[in-house]
Amino acid sequence: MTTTSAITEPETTRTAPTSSVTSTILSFLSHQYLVVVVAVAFIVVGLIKPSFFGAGNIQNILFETAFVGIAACGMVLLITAGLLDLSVAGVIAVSAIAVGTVLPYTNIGMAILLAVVIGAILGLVNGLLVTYVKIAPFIATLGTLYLFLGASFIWTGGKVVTVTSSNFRALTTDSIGFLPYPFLTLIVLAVLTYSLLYRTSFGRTLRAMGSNQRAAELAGMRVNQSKVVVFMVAGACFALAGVFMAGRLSSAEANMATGIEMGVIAAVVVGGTSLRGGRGTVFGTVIGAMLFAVLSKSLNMLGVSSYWQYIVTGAVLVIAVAVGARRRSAAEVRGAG
Amino acid sequence: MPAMLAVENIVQQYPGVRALKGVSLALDAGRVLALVGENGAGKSTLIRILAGIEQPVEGRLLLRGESLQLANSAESQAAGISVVSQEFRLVPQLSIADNIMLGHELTSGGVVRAGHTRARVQELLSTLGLDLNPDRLVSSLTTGDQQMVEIARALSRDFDVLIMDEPTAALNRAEIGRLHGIVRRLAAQGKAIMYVSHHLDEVFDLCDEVAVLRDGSLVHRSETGALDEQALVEHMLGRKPQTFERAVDAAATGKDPRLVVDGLRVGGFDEPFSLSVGAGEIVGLAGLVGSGRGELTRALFGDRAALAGRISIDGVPVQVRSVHAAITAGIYMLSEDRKSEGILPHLDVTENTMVSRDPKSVSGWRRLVPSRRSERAVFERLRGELSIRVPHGGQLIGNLSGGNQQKVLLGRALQSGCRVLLLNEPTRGVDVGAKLEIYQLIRRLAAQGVAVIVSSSDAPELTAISDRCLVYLAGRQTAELAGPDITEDNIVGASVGQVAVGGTHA
Amino acid sequence: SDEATAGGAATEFVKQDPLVIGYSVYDLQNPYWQAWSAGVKAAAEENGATVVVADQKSSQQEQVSGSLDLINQGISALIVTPVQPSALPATIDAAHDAQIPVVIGDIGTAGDYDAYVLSNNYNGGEQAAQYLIDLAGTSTESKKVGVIELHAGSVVGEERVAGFKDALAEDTRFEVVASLSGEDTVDGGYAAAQDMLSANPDLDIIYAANDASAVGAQRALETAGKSVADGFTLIGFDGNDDALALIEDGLMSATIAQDPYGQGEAAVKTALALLDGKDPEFSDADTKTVFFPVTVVTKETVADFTAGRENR
Amino acid sequence: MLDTSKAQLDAVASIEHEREESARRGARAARRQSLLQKLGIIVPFALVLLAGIVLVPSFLSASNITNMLVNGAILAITAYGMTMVIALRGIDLSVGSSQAVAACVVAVSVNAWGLVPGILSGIAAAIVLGLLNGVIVTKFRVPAFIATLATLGIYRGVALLFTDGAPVMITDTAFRSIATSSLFGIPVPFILSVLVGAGFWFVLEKMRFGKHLVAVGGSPESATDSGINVKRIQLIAYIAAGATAGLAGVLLASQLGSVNGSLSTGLELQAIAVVVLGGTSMAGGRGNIVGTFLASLLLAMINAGLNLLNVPSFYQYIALGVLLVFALSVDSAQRAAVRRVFEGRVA
Ligand SMILES: Nc1ncnc2c1ncn2[C@@H]1O[C@H](COP(=O)(O)OP(=O)(O)OP(=O)(O)O)[C@@H](O)[C@H]1O
Ligand SMILES: Nc1ncnc2c1ncn2[C@@H]1O[C@H](COP(=O)(O)OP(=O)(O)OP(=O)(O)O)[C@@H](O)[C@H]1O
Ligand SMILES: O[C@@H]1[C@@H](O)[C@H](O)OC[C@H]1O
Ligand SMILES: [Mg+2]
Ligand SMILES: [Mg+2]
Repeated sequence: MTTTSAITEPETTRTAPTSSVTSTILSFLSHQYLVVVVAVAFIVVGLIKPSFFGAGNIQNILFETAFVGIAACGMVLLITAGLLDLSVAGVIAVSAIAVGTVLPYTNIGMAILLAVVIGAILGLVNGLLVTYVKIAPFIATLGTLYLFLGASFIWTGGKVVTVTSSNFRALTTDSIGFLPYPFLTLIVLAVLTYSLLYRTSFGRTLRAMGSNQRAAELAGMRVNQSKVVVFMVAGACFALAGVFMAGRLSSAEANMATGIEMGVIAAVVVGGTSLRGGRGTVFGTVIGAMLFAVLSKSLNMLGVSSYWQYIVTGAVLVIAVAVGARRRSAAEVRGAG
Repeated sequence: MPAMLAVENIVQQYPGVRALKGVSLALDAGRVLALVGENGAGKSTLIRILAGIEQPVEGRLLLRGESLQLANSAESQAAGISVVSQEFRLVPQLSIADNIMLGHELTSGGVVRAGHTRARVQELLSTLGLDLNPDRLVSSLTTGDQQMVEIARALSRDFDVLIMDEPTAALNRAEIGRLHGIVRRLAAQGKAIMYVSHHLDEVFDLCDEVAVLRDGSLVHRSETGALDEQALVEHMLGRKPQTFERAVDAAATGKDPRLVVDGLRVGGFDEPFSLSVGAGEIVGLAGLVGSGRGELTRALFGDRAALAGRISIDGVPVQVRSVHAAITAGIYMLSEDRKSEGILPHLDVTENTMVSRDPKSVSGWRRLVPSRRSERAVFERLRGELSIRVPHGGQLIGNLSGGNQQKVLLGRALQSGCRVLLLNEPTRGVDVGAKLEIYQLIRRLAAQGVAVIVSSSDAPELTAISDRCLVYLAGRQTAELAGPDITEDNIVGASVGQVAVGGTHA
Repeated sequence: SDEATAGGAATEFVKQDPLVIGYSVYDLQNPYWQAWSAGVKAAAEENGATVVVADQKSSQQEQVSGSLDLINQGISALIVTPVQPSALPATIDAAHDAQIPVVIGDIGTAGDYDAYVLSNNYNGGEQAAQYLIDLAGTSTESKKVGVIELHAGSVVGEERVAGFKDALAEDTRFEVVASLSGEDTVDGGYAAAQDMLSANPDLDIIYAANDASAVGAQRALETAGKSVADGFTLIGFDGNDDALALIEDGLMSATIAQDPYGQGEAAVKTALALLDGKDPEFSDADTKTVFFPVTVVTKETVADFTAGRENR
Repeated sequence: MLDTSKAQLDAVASIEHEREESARRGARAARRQSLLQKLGIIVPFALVLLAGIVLVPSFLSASNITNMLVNGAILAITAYGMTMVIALRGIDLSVGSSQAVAACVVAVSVNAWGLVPGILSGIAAAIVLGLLNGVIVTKFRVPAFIATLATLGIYRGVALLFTDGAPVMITDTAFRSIATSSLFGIPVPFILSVLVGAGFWFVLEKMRFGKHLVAVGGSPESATDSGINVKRIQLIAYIAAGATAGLAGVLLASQLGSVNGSLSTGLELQAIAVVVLGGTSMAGGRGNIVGTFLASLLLAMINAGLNLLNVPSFYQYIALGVLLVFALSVDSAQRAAVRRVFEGRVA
């Protein structure tokens, strides 16, 4: 406060930094909160069932985290921009089948590249439908989900494409220490996603249009263009997840990821990103993915019976978020409709 | 007898901001109290507390001497307090009638009585001089009309205390006159009224008393008669205001035309628009609701389809099929609708100012990956120039006071590096001190050769800054005023259809 | 599969104490698989072993990671009923690294498995067709047939339909006029049958690839005013209790009964044999298969069949 | 300076004229708004209907018409509640599971206590589940998406535990005939869906609750500041969603005569789809019951049509996808056209 601050007593200027620090700490904690939940769950289960701490199980958890997490990196961009994509399972199937089909003829690099390109192209389809045909993302991508699945079934004639290349399987399922490659990939991807969202003007456009599309347009931002691009980026992420899943299943087929979209969106939302757009937490998303993985592994390791697993999973979810919601409620955004 | 409504030692604290530092104030029945102060002084905060929207961290409320707890706005309304808030609380998807009666619908057995409601609303609207169809969706109203509906909404309840937060910010002179009439009548009926405005003439014209907030503290209170505008401004700013004399830039008007609009037809208006603005010239657009000022600027900015006509900049014809096309052609527009077409609530103030930043002003890859340091620096500069009151550049814009939000958006426009700048209601809700600084900035920008169009319902504003002033009436240009002819009376006269005879009027 | 035998021979299995058997099951929402795991539990109990179950919930991911969960908690033997057979190899390798034998239960196989308890789905389809042919006897009148498939991409579903269609193709009296997916569920079967009947009001026969969809189809017949009593033929697949009840009441013609419970028992016995280095008594040694026949159950045979089930 | 000068008097006098001008334009804009909202689904609906009649053999057969009406009706009833929830910016992912619970409870209790108590307890169960959703959303401030995603799992588990995973046959023939019988040749479920739909329409369009619901969905801040009890509105909407899912569950149970814990898996996507197809915006503030009703019938027509044509399941995926996209692209095309007309350009 320059001109006016001449007459304001310094108080405002003093309180500003200190309390803004506390507020940032608060909001930081409210995000960390989920980490605490995951950590506690992990330790408690481990104490009850020591084999839970075994490298095998930890890897198992990290694998699951990676598949959902990698896809969720794409999804968090979309949701931040006020968009949504339900066609995840379709994109994964098509691109994984593509990998499986071409692997015998090309090297792994090319195969993976192809998958990612295909993912981007399918994303392009979604983007065009939403942006220029102006179909609500929910319906447009629900439609393309069916389209892509149908395409996969027809392509494979409903048969399975087995992934024989042991190198490919190694590349997609091996680990450094107890950290599987897909998980390391997730870490890298998450960092990239964060930078894209908060360091680039593209990311700024995404957050702006998620926050107030009308205002973003009038500010001269390339809203339409960015919509299409973000769908393509997301498609590429889904495809990458598909590549790793194909490796783990050593096969690819239309049903390989059915229903995954809910898990992916859930990871994003549980991570603290609002479906209303404007803001996205990438770190939270990764933690969200991890929460679900830890949860499902815990229930199996504790031998919780199938039907009760449905109930416990839901209950834990509600409780975890409910407690978090109380803390976060302060950090609501004013003027956001 | 005790005051109708009183607050004692009210303190309100937001993260990073102490908005109210122990304010005590009383409203008496039958009197109109003006509450004035710089942007961010704490006026709306105090009002949000009286409306039950926020609860203070300290202090207490007294209604007729009885202490009063307000947990939510329902309780405030029940206590007989009715509020016109600065940011409209309208629901775009509902009709005018539904919005006005929202929360106190006329029903029988839960069913809304459409007939009664329409009649009731119709009557309210006509006292405000509005003949809008009550069934119209609010989303289709201009800002001006929305402001009137927001006012009608406050009047539709029965109340003892009426609190109006900048009710006239979006109104033109005729509407203001009518509103004042109503306020006087209500005061005569013994209502206690608090009236917030940055138009000091209103304060002296309408209000019995004036209270001045500065940086969260009450620094002055007296009968309006007891002081003059000069003194009042000094109380508000805590210093002498620098004066802004209108330097009629003879050169500017002479300069060759930068923007030329020829026969631009806009849907809903029978006559096409034609005008030309010279480089470095500031042209004002005046007119009542429905004048088409809004549509004209939107059409020039590619936001509303132009059905026919030519636009050229520096002699080069330009197609403005989209907003982006307009911007690449060197045109930029500031919308009059701060909330729904301006602010990006999830972004901090720095980012909000940078979203339209001129790409040419940053080097190659920095356009893709903006430098936070340079952006922070630029924002700090603007914050000084526009005296934006905000604890730090990382503050979310939604947490700023209305006027400060307006300043941020203006800063955004200044960053656009455009050749033609279209400003709709540029100083809506901005305090007197900052207003002058903003006029200086606009002038400086013009001096750099930018062609500026200022569309405003605030006649004094137009007289203050425009080199030339075009007055519209239902899409027809009724007058072109220049130099000494640019007077409030001429503007108002022409905007209701009398051709101005020189400067000699009333 | 000869490389399977080799690998199988190479691995040394260890029987831990306490003796725990892991069962990774397709989906416990389905009565068929409930019966399967009931069989597994019963047989384990007899042999002083305990069972831990991981439900794949019809998810291929869960199949892999659920199986690993079992391996990761020190089981002695693993039984897997895979949603996706092709996804088995990785699991099997992991098990073998931990010296755990892997028995595949139904559906299909891949990789270096140690035993396969097979319910012959293709043959089941053939038997359904044969049942129709026998039923028709010498009559020459042609019959319209509707087929209700399992969900798109279901391995067993395709075998059951293929076996049925192939066998029926030879007899010119039968014409398959409709073939729709019943999504393995009652409501799916209902919708499919509903629409078949609207499209072909003169339909004579419906063959449903599992009992859930058959039960739905039966209800659709009722609604369309048709019934087995006056000459319509409705065949299911699985031998679930509710289907058997319908057959008893004469509302359904027949079901191709599998023996999920028995398969579960057999899977455990085989696993234990492998652990003890005894002969698993394969029906077919090269493919390491314990072969499980399927039988046609009709109104005539249903009583004995259910009785047979009770006595265990 | 704001003395009532001549100019101002004139201003006040001649302002009426300006108002007419602007009112004219505004009224036109208002018409455009509502037209765009209502029109939505009708055109694709008509097109698909026409295609069905022309291309699909026995599309108009009595049995097929009945099937489409009944299946459409059952989906529509579920979707009514969903329409309300989405209109106030919420979502209910648990409808499928709630419906399963309701269906199972109905089955068991009809067998135990007979028709009426059975039906009542079934719907009651669903209402409780809806209430629980509402409480989690309003009291514990859990985002609707997560809250109902969680209860989607919980309720599914409850349904499976309640039936022990086994199918439940319904013996009561009176109950079994509800969904299959008709009044004056019109299937009972369809009549029900029309009545319930009319009820929801009335509440949304004509009652205070409806206005408040739109306010909460359209602008929560405004709603709260207007003294509306937002949480109460939300609670009621989630209860309604549970109730309609339950009612549909009862009809489903009656239709199938046999139920199990896995019933209606994945129903949430279908329900949301028809709501959005019907023109209710997921951004909240706009609920279109008529649209939901038509969209449900549209989906029923599509599914039946594809089956009647005996389209193999692989290709049904493609066809369904194309038709969904097509339906809404027609919608947006017509929006564009209408907009052009109003902006004075040639359509
Ligand atoms: N939710 C909030 N979080 C943080 N700071 C806030 C919040 N609301 C208001 N403020 C700060 O409190 C101060 C007072 O704001 P207020 O809106 O009362 O000012 P005002 O007097 O109404 O200004 P104007 O004339 O521009 O409307 C401002 O500095 C503003 O930034
Ligand atoms: N996009 C639109 N949709 C619906 N109605 C509109 C639209 N644009 C303008 N109108 C109507 O046309 C009338 C004139 O609008 P215009 O923008 O010209 O007013 P204005 O001169 O800008 O007044 P204000 O100063 O209040 O903004 C308004 O009353 C409004 O109701
Ligand atoms: O019969 C079983 C069927 O019911 C299930 O859906 O898939 C596996 C089959 O063995
Ligand atoms: Mg204010
Ligand atoms: Mg305007």
